[in-house]
Amino acid sequence: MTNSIIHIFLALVMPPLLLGVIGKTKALFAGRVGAPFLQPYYDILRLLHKGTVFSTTTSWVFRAGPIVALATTAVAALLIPFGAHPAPISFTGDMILYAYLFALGRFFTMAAALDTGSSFEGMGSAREATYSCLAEPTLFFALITLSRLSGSYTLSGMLVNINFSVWMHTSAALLLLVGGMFIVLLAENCRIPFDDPNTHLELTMIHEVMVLDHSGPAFAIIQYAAALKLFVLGAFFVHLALPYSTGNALLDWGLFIISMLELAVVIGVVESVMARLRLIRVPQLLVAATILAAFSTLLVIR
Amino acid sequence: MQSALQGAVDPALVALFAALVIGCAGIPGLFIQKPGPGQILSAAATILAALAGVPAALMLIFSRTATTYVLQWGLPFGPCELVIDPLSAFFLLPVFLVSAAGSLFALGYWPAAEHRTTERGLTFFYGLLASSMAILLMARNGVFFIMVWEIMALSAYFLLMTEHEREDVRRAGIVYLIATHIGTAALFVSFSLLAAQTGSFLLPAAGSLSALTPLASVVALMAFIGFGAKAGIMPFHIWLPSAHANAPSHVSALMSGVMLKMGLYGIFRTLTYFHDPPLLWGAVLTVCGIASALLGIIFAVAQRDLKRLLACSSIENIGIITTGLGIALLGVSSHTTVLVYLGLAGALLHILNHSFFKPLLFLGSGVIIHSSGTREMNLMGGLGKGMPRVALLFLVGSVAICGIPPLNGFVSEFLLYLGFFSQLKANNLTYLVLLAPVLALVGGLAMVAFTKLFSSVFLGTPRSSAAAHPHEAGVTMLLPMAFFALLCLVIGVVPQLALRLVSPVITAFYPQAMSATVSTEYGTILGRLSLAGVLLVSAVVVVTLLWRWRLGKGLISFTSTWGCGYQRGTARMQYGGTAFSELAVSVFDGIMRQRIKRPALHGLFPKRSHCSDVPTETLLDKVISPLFSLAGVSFAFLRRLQHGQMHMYMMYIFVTLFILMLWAH
Amino acid sequence: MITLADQLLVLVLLINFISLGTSRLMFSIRAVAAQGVILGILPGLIHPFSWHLVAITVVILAVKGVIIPMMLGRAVRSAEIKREVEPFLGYVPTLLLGAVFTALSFGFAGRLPMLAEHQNYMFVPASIATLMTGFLVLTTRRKAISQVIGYLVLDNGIFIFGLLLTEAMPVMVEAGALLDLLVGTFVMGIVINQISREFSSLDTSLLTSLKEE
Amino acid sequence: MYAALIILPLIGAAVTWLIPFDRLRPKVLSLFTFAHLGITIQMLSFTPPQSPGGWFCLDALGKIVLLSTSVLFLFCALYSIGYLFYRRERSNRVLCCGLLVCLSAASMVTITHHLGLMWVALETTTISMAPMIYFNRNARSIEATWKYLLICSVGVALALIGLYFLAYATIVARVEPSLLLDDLIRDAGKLSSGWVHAAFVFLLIGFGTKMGLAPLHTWKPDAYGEAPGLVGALLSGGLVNLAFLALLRIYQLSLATKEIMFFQNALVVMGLISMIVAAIFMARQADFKRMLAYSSVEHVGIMAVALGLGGKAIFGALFHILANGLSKGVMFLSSGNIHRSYNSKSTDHVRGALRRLPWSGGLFLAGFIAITGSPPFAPFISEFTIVSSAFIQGRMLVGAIFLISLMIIFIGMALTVLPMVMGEVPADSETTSYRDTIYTVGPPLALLLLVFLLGVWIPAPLMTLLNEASALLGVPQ
Repeated sequence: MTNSIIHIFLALVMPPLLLGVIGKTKALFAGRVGAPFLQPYYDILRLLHKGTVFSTTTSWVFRAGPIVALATTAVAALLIPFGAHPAPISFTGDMILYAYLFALGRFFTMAAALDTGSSFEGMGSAREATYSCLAEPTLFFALITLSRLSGSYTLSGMLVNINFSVWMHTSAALLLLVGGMFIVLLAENCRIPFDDPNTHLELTMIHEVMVLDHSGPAFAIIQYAAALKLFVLGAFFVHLALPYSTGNALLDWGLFIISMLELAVVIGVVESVMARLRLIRVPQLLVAATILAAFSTLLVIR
Repeated sequence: MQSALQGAVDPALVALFAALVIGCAGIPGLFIQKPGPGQILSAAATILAALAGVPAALMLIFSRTATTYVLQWGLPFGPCELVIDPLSAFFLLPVFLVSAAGSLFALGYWPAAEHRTTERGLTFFYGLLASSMAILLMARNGVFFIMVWEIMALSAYFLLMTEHEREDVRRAGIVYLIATHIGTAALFVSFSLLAAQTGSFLLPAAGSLSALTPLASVVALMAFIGFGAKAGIMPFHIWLPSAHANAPSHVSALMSGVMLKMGLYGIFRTLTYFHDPPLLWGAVLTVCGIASALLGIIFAVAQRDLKRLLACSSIENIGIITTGLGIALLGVSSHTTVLVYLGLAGALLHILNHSFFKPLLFLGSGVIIHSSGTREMNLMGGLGKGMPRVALLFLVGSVAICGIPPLNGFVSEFLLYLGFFSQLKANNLTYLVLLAPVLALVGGLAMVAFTKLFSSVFLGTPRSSAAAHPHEAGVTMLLPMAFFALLCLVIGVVPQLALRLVSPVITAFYPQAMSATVSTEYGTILGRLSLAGVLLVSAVVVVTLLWRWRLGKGLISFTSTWGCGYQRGTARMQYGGTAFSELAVSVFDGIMRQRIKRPALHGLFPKRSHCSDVPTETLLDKVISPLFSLAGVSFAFLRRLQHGQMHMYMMYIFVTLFILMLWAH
Repeated sequence: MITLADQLLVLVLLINFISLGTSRLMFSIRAVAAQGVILGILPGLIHPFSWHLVAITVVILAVKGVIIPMMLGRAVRSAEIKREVEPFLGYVPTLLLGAVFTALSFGFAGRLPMLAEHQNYMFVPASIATLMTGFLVLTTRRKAISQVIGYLVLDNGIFIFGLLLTEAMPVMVEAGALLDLLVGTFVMGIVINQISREFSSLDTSLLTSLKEE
Repeated sequence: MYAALIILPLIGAAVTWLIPFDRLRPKVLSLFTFAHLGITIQMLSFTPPQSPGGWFCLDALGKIVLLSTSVLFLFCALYSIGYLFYRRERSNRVLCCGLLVCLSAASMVTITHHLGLMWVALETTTISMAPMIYFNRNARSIEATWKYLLICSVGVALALIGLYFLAYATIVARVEPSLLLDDLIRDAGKLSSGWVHAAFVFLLIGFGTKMGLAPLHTWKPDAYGEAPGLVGALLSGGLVNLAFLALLRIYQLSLATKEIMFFQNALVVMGLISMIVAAIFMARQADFKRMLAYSSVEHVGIMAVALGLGGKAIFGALFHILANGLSKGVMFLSSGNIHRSYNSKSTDHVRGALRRLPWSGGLFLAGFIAITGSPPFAPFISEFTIVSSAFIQGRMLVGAIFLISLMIIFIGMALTVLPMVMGEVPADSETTSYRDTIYTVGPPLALLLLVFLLGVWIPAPLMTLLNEASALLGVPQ
């Protein structure tokens, strides 16, 4: 019970912090002081107090976009285990629901973007659609590998099960998996090298350009949803990459928080050392990720 | 309650009667001179019949018994049995629901007053098609089956020919007719060989035949070709897109929602004869299924014609269902009950689901075409403001067909996923799990296709004058759509009910797969799923409230869309459907190509020009048509034998005489 | 008597070769007429006297010897054509083929069981040979007239065979057969006259507008 | 009774010849054909005993053919009333007279058991049809007539010598020489196989030519193409069946001798060849009447194959006599109307017939569906029976070739027929005085109804008739 409460609490509170950490890391690499860690929280609060501008072109679909995006991500957050602690909701096949929840959110985000009738947002959603459907199989290969390793068909079962001994046995497969999933993590959250959240040239954006027209509370919701998505997918990734666990519940929570922050730092590092890819290259990288994951699957099920 | 009603009337008789009523519904209209009454009459009759037929079918499913009648007929093909077992009853549900909804829809969509010349035939053949499908499900005599089958195919052809003054309609019609006829020929062989095995044209009982004889595999193969051609499984799908695109929309709904399923019914029925199907059969089904799913949806993504897109997505869904049947068959061959259960449950449930959201979408497309006068998505846009209700219902359909929670499409795909995963722990059929990523890809592409469809039709601003003045559909058109949307939602949120609907069918044929533990286990899982669905909905509500509350605080202002600094944005600059899908299609270049003709621009101020794109029909253009022209050429060469030279004709006779003489002695 | 008939059959065979060899239409018409006459008298030679025999003889002489030749002759004159030019197959090859077929038919007849009294006569081979000749004419000549001639020769062949079984074939049938042949040839004559009116020639290679293009 | 069947049409022929009014003749014609049908039905219900000497005997086979012929003649006669109204420019004396003579001869074929007499009657039908093919009196029709006449005459002549061989075989076998079917069957065992073989070959060629089995079919497209629609209907629905009846007689005989295998195989081979030829020639056919001619070639092929297969397929063959005859009637009569209305036989000119002639166009379309063996029409029953029995007998190859050529034929016909009836009437299409009337549409419609009826329900008497007939052809009941 307490674990569930902590779980929900973390899911509600922690996500923007990751963005803050990433920002800070990048600033440090660039030799700047950078914004405080809590900057994302300030932004969201400020946005919540602002008024809203609606495009006359838009309909209710436009308004529904952010809401559904947040709702789906929130539910997804309840399906994913944090650290050694199983998720509040867990049942056979929940991993499929997990995958499809994001699809729902994406559907509405894209629809909302296209509702504005802006060619730029259309561009963005077209890219989002293509890339995400290329990223889909990778996630499934990962799920296959994990459930084969753990023998469990629930996210909690398969993720919590990963530990050093498993690593020792199937390091090759898991390494490939980590590679693949990291690419997917970056792609799904529209980080460099796929997308640059804070560039200023709309032509090159994917996610940010889709939400150009959202303002005020709606935009706050989008910001928060994005952070939450990063958090949720990050949690998934952390299980693979940093499968530490101590027997102690509280320590595990701490470990989890630390590893999430580590992840944020890593992402920050990647973003500061890499440049954004040309859009033509993006599908190739995603397919590469799929191939990595597929190999790992074949390694475990042969 | 059921038992009481069953005591009162035999549900099987009710279903049969309902089918006949639907078949005759169109006849009065043929003789009523005044346009209108006939149509209304037929609609009323059809709906009443459906109201009687659906509960009857439900009872028959749950009664888990088969009722047999023997039809007295004057044809020399043995007794003609009509049997309704749970399988038939299950397939009867969509027949009744869709036909009734469609005939109601027709009142607004194809009013007799506007279509005096075509309405009569349309109404008549519509009823004929529906009832022939219903009777097909009851037919247990091979010859009778083929007769009803062919009547179904022909009435579908005539429905398709409603607007035969249009060239593309005629072409679609001929392709369809040839395809279905070849399929029927395959069925000739299949049923004849069955008769050769059993000694009568009565369809064999479940599990009564062995699949290990060479004859059996021919039977199965021919049945697969014949029924697959109707269901539109690759590579027999060539007729499907143009046919479904060119028929009137409520007809497309019936064809796509129900007629395709008749092919699947046939395949299912044929498989039940054999108690020991070899693994190969299941493998073939699975591979063809998943291939259809993937290729079908890739085609769909590339389409620019609203209804073609829907038709191609039918190929995809049929593929998904076939995959389910395939893994179930693999389960039967390898005695893996859980696989049988999940495969069948997924397949059957998807059959049901597809016959809800596909008609919904086709009817919606009917409304769209009705108000915009075009099927070209690139010319539409912004219809959502004129017809918000239609937009909402269409959105429900789109989300459902993408297999996204919390709607019904997800439930069936969920079961299939579980099926794929179920062999992961076991050591045989482990590779089945590799289907999961493919299905995931299919899901992703489906989302591309349907975001493209929904947004380029309903969202943004109108791209042409045709779409400029949309008007909301009348109640007769909205009601059926709303009905289907509701069904999608219900099955999506309480999938356990749907599972209870399919389990009797599974029990009827594979009782070993239907152990109490299995059913309860997956019942609970689906229960959790519905909980998650409820949670999702409530989450949406919560966030909405929160947003509204904040929205109320700040001031709200309206302005034009932010053009990223460019202030002269026009409607034509929006991302059209083609533009939206081009990136995705380019990834699958070679399988599917959008042939885009770009104008060559010269000088600083190029003249006005235009760019066009055509999605290619790979199989039809690259294989079938060349084959036909080749045959034409060679035949033309052979036709020289009829050259009009008398003495050569005499020579023919002489030579024949000579040869026969030699043969005789 | 019957031996005489047998020798006459040799004549019939010779006439076959004439009809194969000649290019002059009038001449071959006359030849076929002669063949008809010979056939007419044959029954009288092999069968004991009877009225039905007389009737048949008369009818045959009339039909084959007089009416048909007259009709054809008129057609030829009205169409003003003398000879069959460029046949599908030249005259010498046709003659050779004719010889081959005659030989073949003798062989063929030899392989078939026969009544003792017919054993050493050549009714069967002659009839088959004549039949083949008719076919040969039909397949190698282009002109409509020649083809009718071919048809007549074919008939003669059949008729020769008929001689063997006049008792098996009741008179009525025999008469009917003859009548049909007559009417058939008669209608052909009419048609030929129509043709000569339509095309001002009897070359059937002109009659080739009906074909698959 | 037998005499009436033959005499009545002859009287009719004389009457029509004497009548001076063109308008009156068709009506008289219909009257006599109607009477003929009456007698036919009378004879079907109360079969008269075998005539003394056994020359005339109406057995089940004869009944089937007689029935189909009589019905077809009646409807064609009725149709001629409306049709000849549009051909007032030329006298119809020969046509009407010839039709009745042909009907008389046809009845003779069906009721006689004397092969010689049957031959005479067959030859008579051939000759009596010639002037009708020449009805249009132009260069093309004279050519068609010429080819029809010469080829068929040669064919029938061959049949005659075949009969002579049979007769001689009886003489050789020292049994009482005769051409009566019953005697022949009785003594069949004793006949020497050499002669019998030769006889079968010549008879097959002879009647095959008349029937139009490929490659002896060369006269068909020309004759059918140039003859008026109703003559085409009679040729393909009536005369074909007579020739087939002749083949059936030979088949009966061959059953009694030991030569059945050869005869059956020959039938199957020629039948399949006919179907393939039809398939080749029907694709992209530019003249819809010639297309119908090839379709007729196809169907005689089907019948031949069925006969050759034996067993249950025989039932199909016999039923196909009716089914094919009636459906061909529908096709030819409606095509005649279309031809009148467009004044063209070319499929390039004829478009949108459903728009211009809703009835005739619809009938043509329905006829196409029926003739290609789709339910709920009669040909489906026969064709399915034949295919299935081919497969049930394990003759996979035969069944496969059969089905494939059916497919090709269907495609070819569809590509010809559908563009004709569907779509819009071309603007430049010639307008003629022809309109659908009850006389021109009624008969084909009635035929179509018959085809439909037989497709869903075979009346018990007909069923027993068919079974008796197939019993005659050695099918164990």
